[in-house]
Amino acid sequence: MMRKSTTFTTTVATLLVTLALAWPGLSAAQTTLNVVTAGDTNMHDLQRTVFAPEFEKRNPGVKVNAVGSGPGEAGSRVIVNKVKSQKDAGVAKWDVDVAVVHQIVMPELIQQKLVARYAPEIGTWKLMTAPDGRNALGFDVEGYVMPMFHSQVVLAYNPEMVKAPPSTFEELVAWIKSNPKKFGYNGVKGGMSGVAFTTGWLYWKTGQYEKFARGPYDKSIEAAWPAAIKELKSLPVTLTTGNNDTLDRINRGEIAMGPVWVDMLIDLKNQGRMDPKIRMKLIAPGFPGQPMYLVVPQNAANGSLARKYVEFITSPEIQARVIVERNGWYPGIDGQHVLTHVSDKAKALLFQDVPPDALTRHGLSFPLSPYFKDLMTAYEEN
Amino acid sequence: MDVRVEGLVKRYGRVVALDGITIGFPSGGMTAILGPSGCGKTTLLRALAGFNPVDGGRIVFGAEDVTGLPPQARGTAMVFQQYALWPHMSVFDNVAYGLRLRKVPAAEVRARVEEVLHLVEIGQIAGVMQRRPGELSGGQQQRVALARALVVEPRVLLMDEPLSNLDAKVRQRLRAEVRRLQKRVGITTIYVTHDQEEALAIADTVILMNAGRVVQAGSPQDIYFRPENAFAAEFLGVSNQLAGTAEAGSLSVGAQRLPYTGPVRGSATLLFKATDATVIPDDLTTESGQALLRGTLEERLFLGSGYRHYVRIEGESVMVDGTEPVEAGPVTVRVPVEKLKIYAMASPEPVTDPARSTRTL
Amino acid sequence: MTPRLLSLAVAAPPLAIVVWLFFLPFLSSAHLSFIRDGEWSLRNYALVWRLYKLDVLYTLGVSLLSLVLVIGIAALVCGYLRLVGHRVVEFLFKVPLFVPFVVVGHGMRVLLAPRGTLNSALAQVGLIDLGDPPSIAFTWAGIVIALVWKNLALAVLLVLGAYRAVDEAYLEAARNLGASTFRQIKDVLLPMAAPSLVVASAFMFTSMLASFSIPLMIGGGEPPQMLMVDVYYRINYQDDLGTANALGMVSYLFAMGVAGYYLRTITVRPV
Amino acid sequence: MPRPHPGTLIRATLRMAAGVFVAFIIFAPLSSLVIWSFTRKWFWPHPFPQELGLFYWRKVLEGDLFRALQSGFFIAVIVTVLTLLLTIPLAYLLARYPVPFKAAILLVFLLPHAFPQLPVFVNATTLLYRAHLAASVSGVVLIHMVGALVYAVWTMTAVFRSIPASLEEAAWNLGASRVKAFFTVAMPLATPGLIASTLLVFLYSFDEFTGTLLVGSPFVLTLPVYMYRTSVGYELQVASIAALILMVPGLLLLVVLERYLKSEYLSMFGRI
Repeated sequence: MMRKSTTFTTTVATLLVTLALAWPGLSAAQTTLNVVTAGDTNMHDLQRTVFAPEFEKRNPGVKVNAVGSGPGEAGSRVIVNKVKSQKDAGVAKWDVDVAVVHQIVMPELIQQKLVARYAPEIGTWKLMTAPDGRNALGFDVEGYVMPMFHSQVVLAYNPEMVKAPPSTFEELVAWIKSNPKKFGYNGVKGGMSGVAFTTGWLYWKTGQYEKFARGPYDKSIEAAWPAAIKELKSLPVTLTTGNNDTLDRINRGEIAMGPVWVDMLIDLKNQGRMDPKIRMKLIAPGFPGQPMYLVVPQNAANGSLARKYVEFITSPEIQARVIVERNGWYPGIDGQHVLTHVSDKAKALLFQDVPPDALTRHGLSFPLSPYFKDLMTAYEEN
Repeated sequence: MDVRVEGLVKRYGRVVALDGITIGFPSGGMTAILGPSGCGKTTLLRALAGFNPVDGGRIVFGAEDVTGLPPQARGTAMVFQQYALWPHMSVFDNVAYGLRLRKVPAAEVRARVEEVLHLVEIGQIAGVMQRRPGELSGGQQQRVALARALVVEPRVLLMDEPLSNLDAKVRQRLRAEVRRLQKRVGITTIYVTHDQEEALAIADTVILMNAGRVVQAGSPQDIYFRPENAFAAEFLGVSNQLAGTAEAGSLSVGAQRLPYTGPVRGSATLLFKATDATVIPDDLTTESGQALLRGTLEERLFLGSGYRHYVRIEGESVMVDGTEPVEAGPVTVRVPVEKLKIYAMASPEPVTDPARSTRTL
Repeated sequence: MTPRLLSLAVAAPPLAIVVWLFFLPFLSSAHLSFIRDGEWSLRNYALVWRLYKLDVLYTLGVSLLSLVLVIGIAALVCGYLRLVGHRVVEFLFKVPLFVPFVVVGHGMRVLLAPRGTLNSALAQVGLIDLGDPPSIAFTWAGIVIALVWKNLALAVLLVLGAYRAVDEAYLEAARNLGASTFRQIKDVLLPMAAPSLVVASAFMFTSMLASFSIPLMIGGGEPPQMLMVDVYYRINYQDDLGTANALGMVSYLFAMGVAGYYLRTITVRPV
Repeated sequence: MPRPHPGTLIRATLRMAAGVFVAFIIFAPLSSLVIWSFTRKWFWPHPFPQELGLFYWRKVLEGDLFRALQSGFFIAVIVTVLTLLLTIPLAYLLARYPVPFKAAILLVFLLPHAFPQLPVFVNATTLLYRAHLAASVSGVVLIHMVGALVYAVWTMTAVFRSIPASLEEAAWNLGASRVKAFFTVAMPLATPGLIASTLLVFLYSFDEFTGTLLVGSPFVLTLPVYMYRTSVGYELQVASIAALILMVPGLLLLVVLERYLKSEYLSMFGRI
């Protein structure tokens, strides 16, 4: 007569026992290296499927727990909040060991003493020569970061729809006007490729690249922005929702051209998810690019292992084999140490659409962070 | 088991459900608590069972004060209005529940359940026992509920309108059976009902309640023939009510005057049963011992056993039953003086013994 | 332990969780909406007014339009189901109840994108030109369709329940006088079920106003945006809790009116 | 045999058409997911996938999706068990006894229904960070429990209220203690309703998106958040597979239990 309630009670009891047994397994503290990556899924997939297994093989007894914190700077923001909360709570050992973050959060990470000045301690420090390995958006980050790779915003286009790709902003504007809605970018909210496009537009319109990128900060030169932004917004373009959306719409032919990150485009092509005929071009005066930084939180639970992990990723061997050869990205350390390990075929692919000299001339930096913040609001208000 | 309540008070917020009730229930007898809905009769029953803690007074079973005891320690058994048979248990499990709680051995449980089901005359015991209550007819469910209460041999059997959910025919039959069964087992039984006919038929003692108080207690005959106030008279039987004014020597109903020598003065209520009056074609002759009221017969219904006449007297409609039909038109309603009861209006308490006061009219 | 204490002890843990993680955050939301650069000010609200007034109107518009469509369709469909009956259709309408919001967002996006499956299919029949396909996803229409699709199930369930509670005799009376199916819906079912319909509408309106994952996934990149998406971007891309909470307060304000009504109908029944 | 009235045939056809039309409306977005999940290659301007196959299904089963599914399932089970343990006694007391501040308690469990979750959860995340519970399974469980408790208290109170009190009184009356009566009478009768309510809580937690997105990152990943990330990351195949898997528990429930779920429970599912 009490069968139903017995079944119910038994089920609940069984569940409780299962939980009691499973809980420690879930939050077990082994020598686990927590690697948190901001950015799209491809970024943390790289950690999880390529770097982590290799590192585990070389360091027996270590388990790499690679997780993603979400796309775009929102992902970097999550990481900042996470370590900051542990600092505020006075926790001795923080659970983020290595983080891969965007430039924009570096000032906060350093000023709040959330990350360690670890880079000079590792073997690959000498091999890192790029200026944005020492300076991020006008902020001194020397020693706090190692670039994992460099990336660059370029125009991707469908050659069937764009017979003669533009090579300057002037040509681009003319093309947009004669092909309404066929150019797409993601505003400034949905990801950095749109921000980079807007920034490139303002560099072109104001001609003040040096001042914006090198400083010092001077709010008066922003006076030219509203008119430039209004002009940009009056163009017949399609607004997409994010970096990936722009790529997908190019892929699906909904738009013919748009600003994208080189690394993402190449990644998609490698995976067979991007139409192989899509090409890219870096136009004058140029677009900003930025590296992804490897940082080590101040009180990382496994600080020395974290340094070892960064050293591993920034080693010429891994940079050549994974970053350049496998992914087709620009290396994080000095190219001369890397390219010697890279096959000619990969080298050719790397510079197929964007030759090294174009990269030097038109690969720009993002503006100083105060300008950067003002730009976000200015874009929304105008 | 003699049951007594003394000064029992129960409040729900500002509503007083039991207003200091003191009354006894004779041992081994069947007592009906009768009253309109909301009079506090169910509250009293639930207080006896221990479901609702009371706000004052005592409840005594025999020599034991049970006021503070929880329901499971009182040794009462209740038959609920909706039977409250557990739908997830078979009839057997329902009836055996109380015995199992008392750790009665399984074999004995079986024997006693069968015995009690036999006692309540459920018929086809073997078949019925394995069924769920939902598969039984209303009358059968009623018998199971009774069996479930009786099987634990309670000190007091409580029945909360147990027959009100049955159709008229089954109700009539079960009424007789419940009474016979109660006489046979001899358990002190308290029976709540709002049906005056049922109360009169089934009980040894009837307690009439209104507004949280006992209005009148006594044998069914007492209650029926000698109601102590307008409420009691009105509640028992199909009664007619007329407003009047009493003064020394006369009683006026509208424009009509009746001789009156009773003690009531001022506004008064006249009550008489439809069966006690007769209607005759308009007749002005007075008769000793009969009160005569003139009116107009408006309508007549055939009831099978006789006729019911609707007569308008001074703007009020009254009913008068009779075996012969009377034609519409001016008529006189004749009520024997001892059947016409006069109460001071707005006073629930009888002014004097109503039976005597009407006789002196 | 007295029964009062016991019941409070039983109530304490779940209450603590809801108060800690819903009511305190709610209050801190109100508090932070008035804080800018560490001091009290109305600048967050000024910014909301400057940047987001169109978004507020847009959110209200999209929610209202979706609500009207949902209730309108449900009123008719349920009338059909109540009067004529169609087991298959009735079952089908329950499906979206069990499809999570994120899945609806993604499914609709795949279906309604300019080169999504719907347009591909239509192009096959020659109805549209894939060279310049109409876009439903990434516009207000996409959000409305997704919200209607998801909420229709709930609306059908609630409205059908209310219709079923209408006594058959009233309908027979109407039929007896020659009312068509439509007239029976319009003249009998709808007016008699109106109270339940109003409660259902109030409820669905707030949930549409507060919808987050659907507009996040199917909304376009251009302004105006649904309010919750604005809140999310303010926090995740601009780290601006003040403005985000001011936007949140605006959304509470709209919800509050509806909640008041909902509460009244709930508490009128004795609890 | 009399010939059918011509109207009958037309009506039958119309009924069929109505069924097909509604089926199309309901299944169009879902079938697109199925198509995408089996698509290996599909570039514009091809109207159909160029290459179909199980490639992505194999890929996700060894990847993060499986991990997200596992942890999401695990979290949903914990949330369900804890919610049941906390809610059943409370709901029973609320349904049966004059609990002090009853109206206020019920109000606390009602109001969260009416207000937008996102801005509240944003602030709740800050509180969880302060309590050092963010980005942990415990934090996600807690944020899920806010919603789960709100649903469970109301449905379970309704369940207990629907059982006539006299059934338990009959048991007390026959000598059963309150606890004994609860387990032999109230619980068995409440079980169907409690099961419905339990499934609701499980599905709520399994499908929860907003709270998990805010609180779980970066260490706790559940299927809805994973699906969202892959969807905005334009991994359409992976997202579609995740979406299909995400639908399985709900649809299973609908098909198996449709007849038993009363509309008041069903209506709760729509609010997830």
